[in-house]
Amino acid sequence: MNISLDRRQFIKLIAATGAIAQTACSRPPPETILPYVHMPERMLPGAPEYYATAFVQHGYAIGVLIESNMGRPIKIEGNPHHPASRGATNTFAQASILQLWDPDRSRSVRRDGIVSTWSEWLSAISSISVEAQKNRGAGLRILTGNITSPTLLAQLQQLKIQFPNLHWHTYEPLHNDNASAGATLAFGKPLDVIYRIERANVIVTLDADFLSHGPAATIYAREFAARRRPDHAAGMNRVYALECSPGLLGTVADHRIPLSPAELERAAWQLAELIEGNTINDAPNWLQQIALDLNRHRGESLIIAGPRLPPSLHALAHSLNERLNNSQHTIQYIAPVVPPQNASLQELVSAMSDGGVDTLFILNNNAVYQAPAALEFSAALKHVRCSIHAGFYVDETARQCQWHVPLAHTYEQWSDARAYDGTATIVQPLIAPLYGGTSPHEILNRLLGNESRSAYDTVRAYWRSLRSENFDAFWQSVLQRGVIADSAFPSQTVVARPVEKSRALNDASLTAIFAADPAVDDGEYSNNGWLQELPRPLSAMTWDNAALMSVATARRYNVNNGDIVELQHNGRRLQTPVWIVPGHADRAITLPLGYGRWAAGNSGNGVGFNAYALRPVDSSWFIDGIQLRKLGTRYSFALTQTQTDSADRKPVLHATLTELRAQPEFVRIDTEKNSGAGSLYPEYSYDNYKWGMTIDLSACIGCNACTIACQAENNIPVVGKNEVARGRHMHWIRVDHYFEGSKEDESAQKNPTVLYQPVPCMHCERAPCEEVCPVGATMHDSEGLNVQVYNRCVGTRFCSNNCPYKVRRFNFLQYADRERESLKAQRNPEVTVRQRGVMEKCTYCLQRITRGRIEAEKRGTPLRDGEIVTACQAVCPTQAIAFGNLNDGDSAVARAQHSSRNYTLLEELNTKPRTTYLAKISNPNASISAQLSKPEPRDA
Amino acid sequence: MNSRYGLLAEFRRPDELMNAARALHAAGYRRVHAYTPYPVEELAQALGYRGNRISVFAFIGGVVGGIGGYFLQWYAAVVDYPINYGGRPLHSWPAFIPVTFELTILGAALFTVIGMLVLNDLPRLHHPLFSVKEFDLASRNRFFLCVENNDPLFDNEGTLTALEQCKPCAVCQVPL
Amino acid sequence: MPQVFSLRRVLLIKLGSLVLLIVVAATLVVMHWQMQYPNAVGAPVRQPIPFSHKHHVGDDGIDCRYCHTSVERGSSAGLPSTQICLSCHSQLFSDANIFNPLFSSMQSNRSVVWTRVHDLPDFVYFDHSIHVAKGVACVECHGRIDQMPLTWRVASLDMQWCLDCHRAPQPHLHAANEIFAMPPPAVSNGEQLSGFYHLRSRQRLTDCSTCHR
Amino acid sequence: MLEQLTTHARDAEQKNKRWSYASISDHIADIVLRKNFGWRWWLLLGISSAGTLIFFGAIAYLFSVGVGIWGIDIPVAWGFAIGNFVWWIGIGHAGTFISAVLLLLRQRWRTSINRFAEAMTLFAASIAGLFPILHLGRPWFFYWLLPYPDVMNVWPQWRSPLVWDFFAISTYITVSLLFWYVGLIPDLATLRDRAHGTRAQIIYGLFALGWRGDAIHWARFEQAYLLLAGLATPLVVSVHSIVSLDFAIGNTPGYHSTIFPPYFVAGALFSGFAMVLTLAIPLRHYFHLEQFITPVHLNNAAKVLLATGAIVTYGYASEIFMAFYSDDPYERYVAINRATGPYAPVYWTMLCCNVALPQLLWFKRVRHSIATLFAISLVINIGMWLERMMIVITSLHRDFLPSAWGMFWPTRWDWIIFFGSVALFVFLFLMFIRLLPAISIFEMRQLGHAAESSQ
Repeated sequence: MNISLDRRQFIKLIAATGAIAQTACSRPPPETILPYVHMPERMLPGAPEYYATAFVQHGYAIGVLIESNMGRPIKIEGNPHHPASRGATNTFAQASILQLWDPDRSRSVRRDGIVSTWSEWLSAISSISVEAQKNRGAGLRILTGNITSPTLLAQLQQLKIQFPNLHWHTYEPLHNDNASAGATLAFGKPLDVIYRIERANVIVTLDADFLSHGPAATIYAREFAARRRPDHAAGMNRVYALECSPGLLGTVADHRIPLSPAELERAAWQLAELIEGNTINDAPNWLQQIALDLNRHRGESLIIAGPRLPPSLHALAHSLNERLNNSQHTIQYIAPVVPPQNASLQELVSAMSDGGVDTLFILNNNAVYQAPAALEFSAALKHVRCSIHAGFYVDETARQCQWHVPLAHTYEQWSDARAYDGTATIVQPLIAPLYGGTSPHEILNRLLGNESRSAYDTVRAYWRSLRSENFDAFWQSVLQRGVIADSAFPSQTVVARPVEKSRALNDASLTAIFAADPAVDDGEYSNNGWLQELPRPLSAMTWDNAALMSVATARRYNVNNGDIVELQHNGRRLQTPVWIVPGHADRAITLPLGYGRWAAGNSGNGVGFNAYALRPVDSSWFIDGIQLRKLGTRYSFALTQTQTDSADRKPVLHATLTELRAQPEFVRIDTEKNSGAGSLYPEYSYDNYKWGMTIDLSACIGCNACTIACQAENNIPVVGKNEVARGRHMHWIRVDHYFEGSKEDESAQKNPTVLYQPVPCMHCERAPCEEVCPVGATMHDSEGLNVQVYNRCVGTRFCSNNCPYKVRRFNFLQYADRERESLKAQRNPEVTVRQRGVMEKCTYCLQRITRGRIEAEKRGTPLRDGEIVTACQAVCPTQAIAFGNLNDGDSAVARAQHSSRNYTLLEELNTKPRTTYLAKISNPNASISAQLSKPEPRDA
Repeated sequence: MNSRYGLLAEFRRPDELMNAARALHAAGYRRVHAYTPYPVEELAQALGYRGNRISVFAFIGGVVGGIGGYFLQWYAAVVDYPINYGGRPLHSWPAFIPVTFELTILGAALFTVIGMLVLNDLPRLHHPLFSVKEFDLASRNRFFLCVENNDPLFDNEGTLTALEQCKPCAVCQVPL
Repeated sequence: MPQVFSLRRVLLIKLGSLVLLIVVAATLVVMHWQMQYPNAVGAPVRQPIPFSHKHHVGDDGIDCRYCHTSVERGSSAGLPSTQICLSCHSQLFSDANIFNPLFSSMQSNRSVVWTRVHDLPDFVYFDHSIHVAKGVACVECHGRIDQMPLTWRVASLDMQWCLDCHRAPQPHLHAANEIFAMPPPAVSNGEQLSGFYHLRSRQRLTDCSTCHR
Repeated sequence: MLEQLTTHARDAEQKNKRWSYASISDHIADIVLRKNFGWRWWLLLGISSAGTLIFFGAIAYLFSVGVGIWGIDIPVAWGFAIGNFVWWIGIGHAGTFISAVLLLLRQRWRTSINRFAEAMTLFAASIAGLFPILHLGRPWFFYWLLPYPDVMNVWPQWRSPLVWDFFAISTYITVSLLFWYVGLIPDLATLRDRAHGTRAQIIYGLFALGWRGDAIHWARFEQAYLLLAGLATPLVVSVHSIVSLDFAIGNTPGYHSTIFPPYFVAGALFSGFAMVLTLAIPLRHYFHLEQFITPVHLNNAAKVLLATGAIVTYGYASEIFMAFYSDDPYERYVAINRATGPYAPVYWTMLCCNVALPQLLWFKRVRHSIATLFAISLVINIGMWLERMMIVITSLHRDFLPSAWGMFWPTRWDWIIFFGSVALFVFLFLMFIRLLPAISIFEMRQLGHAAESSQ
């Protein structure tokens, strides 16, 4: 490596043994340089380049720009031109870069579990193809997940034409079937819904957390947050969240009503009645108020039904939006982006067990793990003569199949994909496949008999067929822009027919709700250390899932956090630890999917419990009448935040809109007693640049995207569950959450106000950390950055003790992986990889500032506002983070810090932070009491 | 020419030694040394020892340590590499005091001990007196008086009788 | 009692302590040597091809940028690709077998493995382009490269050396058109130049964050 | 109190009168020079050296793996290492206090205990000095705390209390060493002259520097010794004050308090004298030094314990008072949290050990019952250790932002290294009493002479 490292090792040796004389033997070996043989065009060694492509999740695309340094993709940024991104991304997109470099990815073709060769595989598939040509695809079936790729769909279409007897099944554990069924109920045909959140003044959600789930979550979050800012031209929106299982939306909504599924269904129908103007005597006050509010905002309100709800409620939502004259204003309908599926998993399983399947292609799908246990997919799979799995990992399904073929990662292959609104993007490779691997396009090509047609040719050919005239120009532009212009689906004008009332859900003593996990989604990301270590919202839990339940439910079953319980539902059992979430609906428990995997990889194996074990055959979202038994054994979680009570210290200042109007300067009330505290120290002048950051707590939805973006940008190591449990997680920016209301307050426990607060380094001008460092490893630079010099740090940890915000992180052990090559290659070469024993912390992305400054110096003009964007700022879906030069009066951050909502954390300590906060403003309905009383179900 | 270091008289009690010392000093002997198992008050003075140069050493040491220490900090923090640590002034003199103080003490202490050794011209492992058989009692319970050869007044018989008059329990030659 | 320390013993003891001193000193010297660079200042570094800057720069007068293509734009000056070398040497001296590594590289499409002459620790982020843009001539760090038959290091490259210039850059500045001259004429108007290049304050130039991240 | 002490000192001398210079020298010197040292000593030595080996083994492991083997985390980034450091350095205060301050105060009774008290100081301080280095994340760079001209051109950061520590501790160790060694020179001469084997003669002789007991040397010796005492006195006070600043300078609630310096110094003497008793009682019993270390000494030491204990108690009280009087929510919370939080047991045990039990020392009977004294001294040692941990850990684990609150649980390595350091201390002390006179011989002679001439 480098000199100093050897020096360190050398001196370490002395320190360890004290045998000075003996160790003096050899100097560090000389380093080598390997220049290119053929220098690529316009390539600048060491300078990052950005390529537009797409991150594909459940088939849907989010347009991204991937930063590549010396040919190594290292960081994901959102594509500003892409409708599903507009520059932001979600946690999964950020972590996908680690998935690309994951050393556990599949590296070779396998036959019956034994490493085989590509040539063998090719001969195998060609014989399959020949076979299929003969019997026109009889006994040949394909299982995939959602597919939006126009090229792939075209190829499948082609297959069906060539092989009429072929069957194509799709399975998504986090399916949206209810919604499309609901649309069919309402409109007679399946349709996708696009919400115009930013246009809505009143939003009522029925178990719909549109901030965290769905292909448009990122963009919805942005539109939502825009209307959460009191200074928005159209004013603040008001959100009523009726939810069965706590999600991000509920925590930032103005009114949050936890309801069990059955209660929610009843409330929905009652709401319908009330909107009609009928009076219901047993309807709770809040419901009547919501109805009034909705009627008051006809054409500018919005009712959203969540994917878990039965079709009837989706249909109801459609008709209510119709009734409220919202359609085409706040809601639009387009043809389904994922074409209605041909056949379901259940049909496949029955076909397999009848022996009706000779050959099964499983393309990028892990049905063996993700299918409901009740379906007994793997048992049925044994009846298939020839099963072929193509995927990134040798996962559960790969191990059950006869053939496993490694797929190249999305960032290693040519393809295309559509976004939630139909906008298509060309997926282009950033790097040659690290571990070999083919693509679904090529597999289908081989099946179709046109042997060696590459994915690249296939994708190009498809688009050429659409845009023949000057195709190459078109191709260049779409590759550069990352979006295919006006490929979005046109909005359709449809009329929802009214639906007759029906009950789909029945009251139960305990209902289980299946949920997508905020960290590992449906299990696809189980092996991703960044995501596993990302604190789950509302629990700050890492490396685990748990049965989430309300305080009351826990009391009813006399269980506490960490108690292991056994859940039982017609014969199937599941053992899981309990976690209590204040504000969870009573009579319901949430079971996050995606854990308890046994073939995920080193990081993901055996983490958490597998909720698919309880899922019913039709993969429905609710099961009622579940039995819960306390086993008496305990389980310990690894949390990044153990204290959720702010202990009356008011770290998050907040007020309602009316309070703000009455007293714009309200943040001063809490701080005036200490603000302007005098100081004996001289004022240092920062006359060139003066970096600062402001975080708008009204906009923050607690999604943790900033945390993981920072981790990706700054080479922050993963430490594992045990270290997290010891309080040694390394995140430079953490998202604190507080449950407002004391432990005693019953109603507060039932439904507390949740406050989020992202906490990066405050870059205090009077930094307490700097004063106490004995070796001066942390100091201020002339632009006011609180700098941490890793190579000077000796690790006294005094700075952390003296940091009132506790934002410093310490390498207690050698956390950064020094062995595995692929992980080394993934790291950002612009950021030092920290050694064991040094302190680290947020640097305001110093590497980005430096690069920007150097460029500005070279071109001779000062940096413009927005030219330097920190990783957390770039990723934030709600644009809650402003960063820039405080000396530039009209920079975004300077303007933000002049806002009346601007305040500094722990101002009384007079540390003069550069990072400040804008107080959180909510817009509750005055005529609903703060603590909502929820209706007691009739038949409970 | 002379292979003798001096004459050594041995006493049982400190006061006898004291008298002997006073007598010889009065008689004008100047190169007389007394050896005792513990410090006997006034004895050194009786043999003409004056002054307290060690405290001068200590003082110099203290001054060097103190001024040196403060200068070191000032130079490092203000002149050589001025860095803004937590918005504190470069010359934060109150923070410089502890180190200055410690270095003052350190300097003074070191100089004191060094001074003591230098003035006593120690270490001196080899010394003619150690050749005298009984001299090991000097560190136990006997008190010795030695008139050295190179004393101007020294002459064998005269000095011997002078010592005898002090009633030592023994007198012996100290070879070189 | 007999002397415990005969004069001989005393002598031995003195010699002994002297030896002890020497051992300690030696250890320190060894430690210091340990921490040294792999290749010493002024010592030519062995390379797969005995490349002579003296010949290329001194005799032929080839501009630095012809081979070190990214020196003005990128953080790294860039080492010439095999292609660039062959752009001349496919004709010139192409029969000399010292070029075998070059040809085999072109055939096998494998890089020529050169040995580093200037190696900074990984936690130091040096950027060629900004130094060149601010008037620091090649010669300031690389010395009279045009007189080096084999390449060696002229600068210690330790932090002190960097700081010397960052604290008082004026004497090391050169007119924009003389950056790549070998050697550039001596500078008299350093003050003017630092104004011309808009050099930042000494404070800015010696900030830790200027080189470390 | 002083008159009292002197009178006690006088009847101590009454006892000593029966001793002649010769017998004093012989008795003390022979302890060291005798061939066989008895199986108890060997047994203890065996145990302690085993412990010492484990200690160094643990350190090797620590250096090769990292401080992560301890229970420390964020927010509690300091744990046992710093606690042990403060505890040891505290113990290391009694010695110099006894030799220096009591010398200046002309407390003659100090004579028979100062030598081994100084040795204790030296060992404790050195072990203490070890811990700040052990606790570094990258201990092999500890020398960066020193100002020296280097190619990096960077200096220590002088505003950091850790730098002050570095100078304070090293100065303290150096001065204590000088003080101790200077006092030893005449006794080393005695050993040189009384030793039989040539090897012993040479070794003792080397360190005796050829001391001959020249009257003039004695005069300078006494001047130097007095000067050192004068220098050591402010030093003793400064060292633990500076150690206390490691905490008081910080803004952490529970650290940030002006009472710390006096409160720490008192605490140091408290634990120091406790340790003196813990060592003196077995020592006198085992080597039949009852004549030299008399009940009077123990009695006086006990009184010092009582006095310093009172100051420490005042420290606790004032902390609590200030927490509420200052109306600082964070300070107030720390006070409450200490008494009722997860670490409450530590807090209350500490109060029992340091406040409640020592009150027994008001009774003369307790002060004169050797066994009880020994027991109490042990309890106080434990109590003071708990106090250090209480200060270091409970203040950190819940500071300003509740979201960042955490816990500290010691790992087995925390314990191994702590007990290892105790073993090392015992080992060093055993070697000391084996090789050097545990009581200052020449001063005892002098005392005898003084007593004589006082007739």
